[in-house]
Amino acid sequence: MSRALSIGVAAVTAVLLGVAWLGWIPGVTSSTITATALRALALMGLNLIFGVVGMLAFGQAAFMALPAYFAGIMDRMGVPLLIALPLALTMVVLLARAVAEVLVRLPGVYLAVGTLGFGMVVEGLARAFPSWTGGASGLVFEHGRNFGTNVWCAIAVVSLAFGVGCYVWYVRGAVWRRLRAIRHDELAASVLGIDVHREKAKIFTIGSAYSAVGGLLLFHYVGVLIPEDAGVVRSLEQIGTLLLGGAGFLVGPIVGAFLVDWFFVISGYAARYELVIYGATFLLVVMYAPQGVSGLLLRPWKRLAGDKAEKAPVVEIRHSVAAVSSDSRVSGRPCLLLHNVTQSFGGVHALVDISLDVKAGEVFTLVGPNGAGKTTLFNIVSGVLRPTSGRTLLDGVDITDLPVHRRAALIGRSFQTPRLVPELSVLANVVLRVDQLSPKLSEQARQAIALEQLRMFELENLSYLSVAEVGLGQRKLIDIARAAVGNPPIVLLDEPAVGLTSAELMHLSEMIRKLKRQGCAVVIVEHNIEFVSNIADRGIVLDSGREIARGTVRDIMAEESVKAAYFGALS
Amino acid sequence: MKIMKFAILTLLAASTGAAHAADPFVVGIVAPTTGSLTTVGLRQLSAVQWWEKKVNAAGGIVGRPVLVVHCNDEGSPEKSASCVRDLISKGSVILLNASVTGPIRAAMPLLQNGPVMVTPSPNIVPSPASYVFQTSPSDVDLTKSIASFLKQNKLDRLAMLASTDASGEVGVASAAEVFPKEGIKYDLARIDLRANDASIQLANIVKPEVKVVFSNYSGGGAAAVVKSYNNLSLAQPLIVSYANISDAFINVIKNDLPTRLLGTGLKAVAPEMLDDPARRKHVEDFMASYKEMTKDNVDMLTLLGLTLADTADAVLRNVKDPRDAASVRTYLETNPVPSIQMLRWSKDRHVGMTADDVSVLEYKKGKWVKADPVQ
Amino acid sequence: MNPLTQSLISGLMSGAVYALLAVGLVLAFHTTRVVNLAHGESFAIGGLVAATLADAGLPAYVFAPVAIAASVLFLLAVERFLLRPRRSWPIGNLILVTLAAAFLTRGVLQLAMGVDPLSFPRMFTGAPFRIAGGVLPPQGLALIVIGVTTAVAVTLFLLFTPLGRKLRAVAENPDAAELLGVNVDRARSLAFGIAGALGGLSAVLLVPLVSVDYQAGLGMTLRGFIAAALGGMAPATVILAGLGLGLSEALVTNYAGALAQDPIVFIALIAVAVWQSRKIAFGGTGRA
Amino acid sequence: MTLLETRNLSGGYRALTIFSDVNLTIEPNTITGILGPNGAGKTTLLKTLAGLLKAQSGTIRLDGNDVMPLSAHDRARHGIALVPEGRQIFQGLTVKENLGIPRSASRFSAVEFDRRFEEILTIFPRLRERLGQLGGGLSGGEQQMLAIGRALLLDPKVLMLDEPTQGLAPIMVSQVLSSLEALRGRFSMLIVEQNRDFLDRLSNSKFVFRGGKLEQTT
Repeated sequence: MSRALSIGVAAVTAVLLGVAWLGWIPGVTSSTITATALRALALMGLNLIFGVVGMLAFGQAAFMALPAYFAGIMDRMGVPLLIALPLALTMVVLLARAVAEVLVRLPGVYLAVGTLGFGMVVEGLARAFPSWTGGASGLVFEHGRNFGTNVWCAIAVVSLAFGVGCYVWYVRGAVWRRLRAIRHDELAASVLGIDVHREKAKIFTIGSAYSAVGGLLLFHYVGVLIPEDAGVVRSLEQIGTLLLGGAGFLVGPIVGAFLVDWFFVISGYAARYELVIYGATFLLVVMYAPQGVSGLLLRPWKRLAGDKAEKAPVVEIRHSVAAVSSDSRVSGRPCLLLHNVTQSFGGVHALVDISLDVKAGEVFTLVGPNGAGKTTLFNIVSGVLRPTSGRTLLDGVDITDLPVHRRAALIGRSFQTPRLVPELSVLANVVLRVDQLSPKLSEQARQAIALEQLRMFELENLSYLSVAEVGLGQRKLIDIARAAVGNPPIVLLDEPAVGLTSAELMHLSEMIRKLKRQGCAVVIVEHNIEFVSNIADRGIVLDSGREIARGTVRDIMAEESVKAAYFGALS
Repeated sequence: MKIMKFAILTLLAASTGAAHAADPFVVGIVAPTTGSLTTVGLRQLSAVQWWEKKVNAAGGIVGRPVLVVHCNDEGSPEKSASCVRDLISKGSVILLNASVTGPIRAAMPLLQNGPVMVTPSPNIVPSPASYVFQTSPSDVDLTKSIASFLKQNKLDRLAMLASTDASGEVGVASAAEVFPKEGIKYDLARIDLRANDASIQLANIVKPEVKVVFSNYSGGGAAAVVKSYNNLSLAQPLIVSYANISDAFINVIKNDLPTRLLGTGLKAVAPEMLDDPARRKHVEDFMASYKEMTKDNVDMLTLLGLTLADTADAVLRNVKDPRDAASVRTYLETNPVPSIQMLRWSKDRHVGMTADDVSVLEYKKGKWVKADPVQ
Repeated sequence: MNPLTQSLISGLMSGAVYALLAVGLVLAFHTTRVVNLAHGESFAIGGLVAATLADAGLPAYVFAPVAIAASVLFLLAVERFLLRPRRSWPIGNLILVTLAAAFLTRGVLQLAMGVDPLSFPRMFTGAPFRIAGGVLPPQGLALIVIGVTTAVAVTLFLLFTPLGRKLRAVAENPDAAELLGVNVDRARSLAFGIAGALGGLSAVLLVPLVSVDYQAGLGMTLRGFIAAALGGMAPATVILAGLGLGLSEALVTNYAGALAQDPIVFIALIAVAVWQSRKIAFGGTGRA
Repeated sequence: MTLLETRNLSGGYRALTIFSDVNLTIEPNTITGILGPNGAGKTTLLKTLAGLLKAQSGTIRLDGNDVMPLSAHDRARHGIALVPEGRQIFQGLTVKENLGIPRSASRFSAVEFDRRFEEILTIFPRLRERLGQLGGGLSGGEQQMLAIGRALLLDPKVLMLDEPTQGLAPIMVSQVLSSLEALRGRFSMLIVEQNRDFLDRLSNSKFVFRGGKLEQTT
């Protein structure tokens, strides 16, 4: 978000708050503001976890209730408030980190079940130990009564403002790009060098910290906490509130919390009809405003603001990506070595005893019919798969056990269908990889490097377009340019020529030659034989996971076994 | 003096523009009308609304109409607190709280300076220093009535089932307080609110030597207990709790009635048990008028709702300035309020009824009457 | 009485209901990719309709089919009017549409049916069966037998009939199925119709043993969802998952008490979810 | 008589028009090829003809009858079959189950269907070896054969193939080519390809897609 925009938002918020505090909005009093602000603060956590990263967390209410329970228990044990509150928060954050460690690896529905289960456990424990937690009758907090309505209102608004400030400060630039990438495509993100699980665990922890702070304050303000407050129904209500406000938007939690609180006050007379009105409103929102009320409100604004915020001035490049520098490379030195690699999936052999040696500065091709094991081999080299047996060496170092994201600096990989993040600009998609390679550089420097990369591959005129505006062929070239950021020792290209026009094919050949000159070893999987014969130096032919030929491209094309398995009668 | 007072009042009224002579008395009521406690909230709310209509039809109280403002707390403490704040800001002179334990407890701290809040929940037992008054007897009193019923029948053994919610929890505590003192041995099992079946619990606690079973489960799920009772073909009399003395509950279990269905209830549920003819008439009039107005039968919860309305009625009629919370409190602490039974509060006790107001009743031929002895 | 036997009986009864709900949920999930959060409302509708008709004096052979038909109509309407016009939407948004539908349904049921819990007479009456110290009422036996049989029958239908094969094809690739002459809309209606029938059936079988009110739906959706997720969203395994969930709840209640049920059962559930997801995470990233 | 005819057909996604004013005439038992780079609108045209996408304007006639009101599955029943890009095999169904999907929509009678089923297995013997295997376990070439075989069981009047050689090894390309050649003359085909050689060997008439317009070439 640009500075002007943040100032604008802050000003509008201040005016709205003032108007609300003065009681000019029917049904809104300072206590409404307090409750709304605290609830919005807690909701910001869910917004990070679910709205921004897309993790289905069904147990955030538990993270709101837990710190209040911890603080309440400590209070009963006589721990002073000023020690109990921070200690309770610390405990919850540590617990959230531990929960994240277990649950964040779970895919979609299982994460939902896991977090839902966590909420049920917390609710159940709160019920099961009434002597500590107040049980089903509720835990009473006395301390909150020491503050008057206006003091509480101030505490709530300041906390929320602080929460928003932290969010704006943290979720921008590299972090924003990373989170978008994870949300869109976890595999592509990890190949770019993002430690997806660690990032998700971090966001889960930070989000839960938001929930914890909001909950701790909210329950002290309310004065009573009952086990249901930790349960799944409350968690679902939170998701509903966030969606109403607009998931993924900075103001989504605030808008949602306000609308729900306000609706609750003004519908006081509706009695029996309340549920119907609520259900109908909710249905209308999800059907006709799937981006929530924030989406509706911000739509015209977004069109005005466009994506211009990203067009930062280009600074002169004094930095280069902190990967292996190309001068130290000697062409022809062995670079990638595979020793007797075998991969089997539940007894089915995808690769059998494959050994490879790819030298720096050469283009090496993997040839073979579909299902021969070429993509499996790519997955082993890039670390997506761990081979059943055999070793992978890169520049003499054994990387067999290195996770995907830690190989990313050494290995660039493009995909058969380019895996760019559609919500980001072309430039931002490239910066995404620079972020991982050179996290210490400034945002401007990273943008400059990415721009230089696009310029080198003659794609700079696309930089500020959104991915959706770029043709399929160009997307492939961008994906390849991105994979080659920082001249990694190895670049893996999966069917780069498929779907390219002849002009784009020429462009591609030029790109590959450039990579070669820079000392990268380029490994290509490709069916376009004409293209491969022109560009590749050596190769290996696979059939059903076994090597049937190797050598220079010319030699292997001529081999009889290859003809039979691959070319058939056509050649 | 009188003129002075009138002048001041008029001035006040003119300056605030709020207390015009025909302005209504605002009576706030918190009642869950959605969520899992809807049954509890709606019945009590309905009784209070019956009172509102009746009073206003008769020209209001001292010429002023009564305006009952309802706020739905959905059974959540957080919403209950906002409800109470909202109702206070709307100028409620007295608050009625027909919700349950947690939400009521969340509302209480907001009443440091009044207004008075009246609640029928037996689980609150408010501090005498507070502005909170409880109309019904406490859960301990209800448990005592069971103990004395057992003693009358020369029994010293009980099987008890309690849910995992707040009333179950309070019930377990009351049982631990009352039964050992009275020399009654009891086997206890808890049942989850979502349970489809209580036969595991019953199998664990109902032994041949146990002659009476008590289910302290107060929600709609209590039907599962009665039905499991039937599934296991148990023959012992079953005592159900306070909140289950209702047509709605009987309607759910009508196909599975146990051999003998008993329940702890206020004597007013069976008006013939009331000694005071004025109370009996009050209850019977209410039953008839309420049925005429709503087509519904009166049950325990509606009667408890009436205790709220009667308290508000007494305050509005007898306290000179009901907006003065302190004088309302003093009035309630010093004057008994005639309702379905007499509500007697004092400076030391904000609980309006005692164990003597409760009796074990029996469901016979479509009516709740005094329970017969157990062999 | 033998508490262990009784817990097994009780667990099987709950388990049969979970299995029925889970199979319906999975069926709808497979044909539309949508976890239908309004699924449990079919239970509430079936139960409330049956109770109302029974109260009006209608016999079981009338109210049971009508109640099931009401549940079927409800889910058909959800598919036809809420999901079908939005089939190009992202799945997440569609799930929320079903959640909103669940809320609205609850509100409508509250107005139409009142807030009091209702029930109706058992269809299977007579002396309860006594087995190894446990007691099983005929209605409970019917619940277990009919419930499990129906769930298994639906699974077999999916696996071994041409129509089931078409449903699976639609589940996997609706466009390709459409190109081969399969009416995808009709297939989805069929799936939702069956799901509704299973929801209504579980209500007709279970409610006489307990009660039902306007807000019973959400709880039923959750239970079905948990069983379905535990079973890996595959019809055959969710039946086992449902029965397992019911049995473990009952056994924990028996040996550790009702207060321990949620903590213990859900910790076990998290463990199973982690274990279940292992193979999926591996297979999932294995495909590049 | 003309089999399939479009008049001023335009199509695309929502507000976006991908191709416009396409006039295409397909005679019975001929093979028509359409060449064109990616993104030219070839796939969109085939999807529009098959009914997966709604046409924005213009008409489509099959045997002189307007097919515009028909949904995709109805068009499939009337003989317009599309083998989509990327094969779109049902990976979780066995080969046999995959081939059984068109059964009730097929224009063949039940007896005839079984006979044709056998014939498909003769044309693509590799499928016979894999009848019990899951579709997902097949190689790319085998999947292409399965996709074509499936569509043939509809008894198409016109078989549309979207990039049938994409991602296939040369040996597979030639196998697909020879099986299609063997089918020549039984029904019409409309093939969209980037592989010019492939089209040269098969088609009677060829078109090129440029900038959303269709032009005849030689």
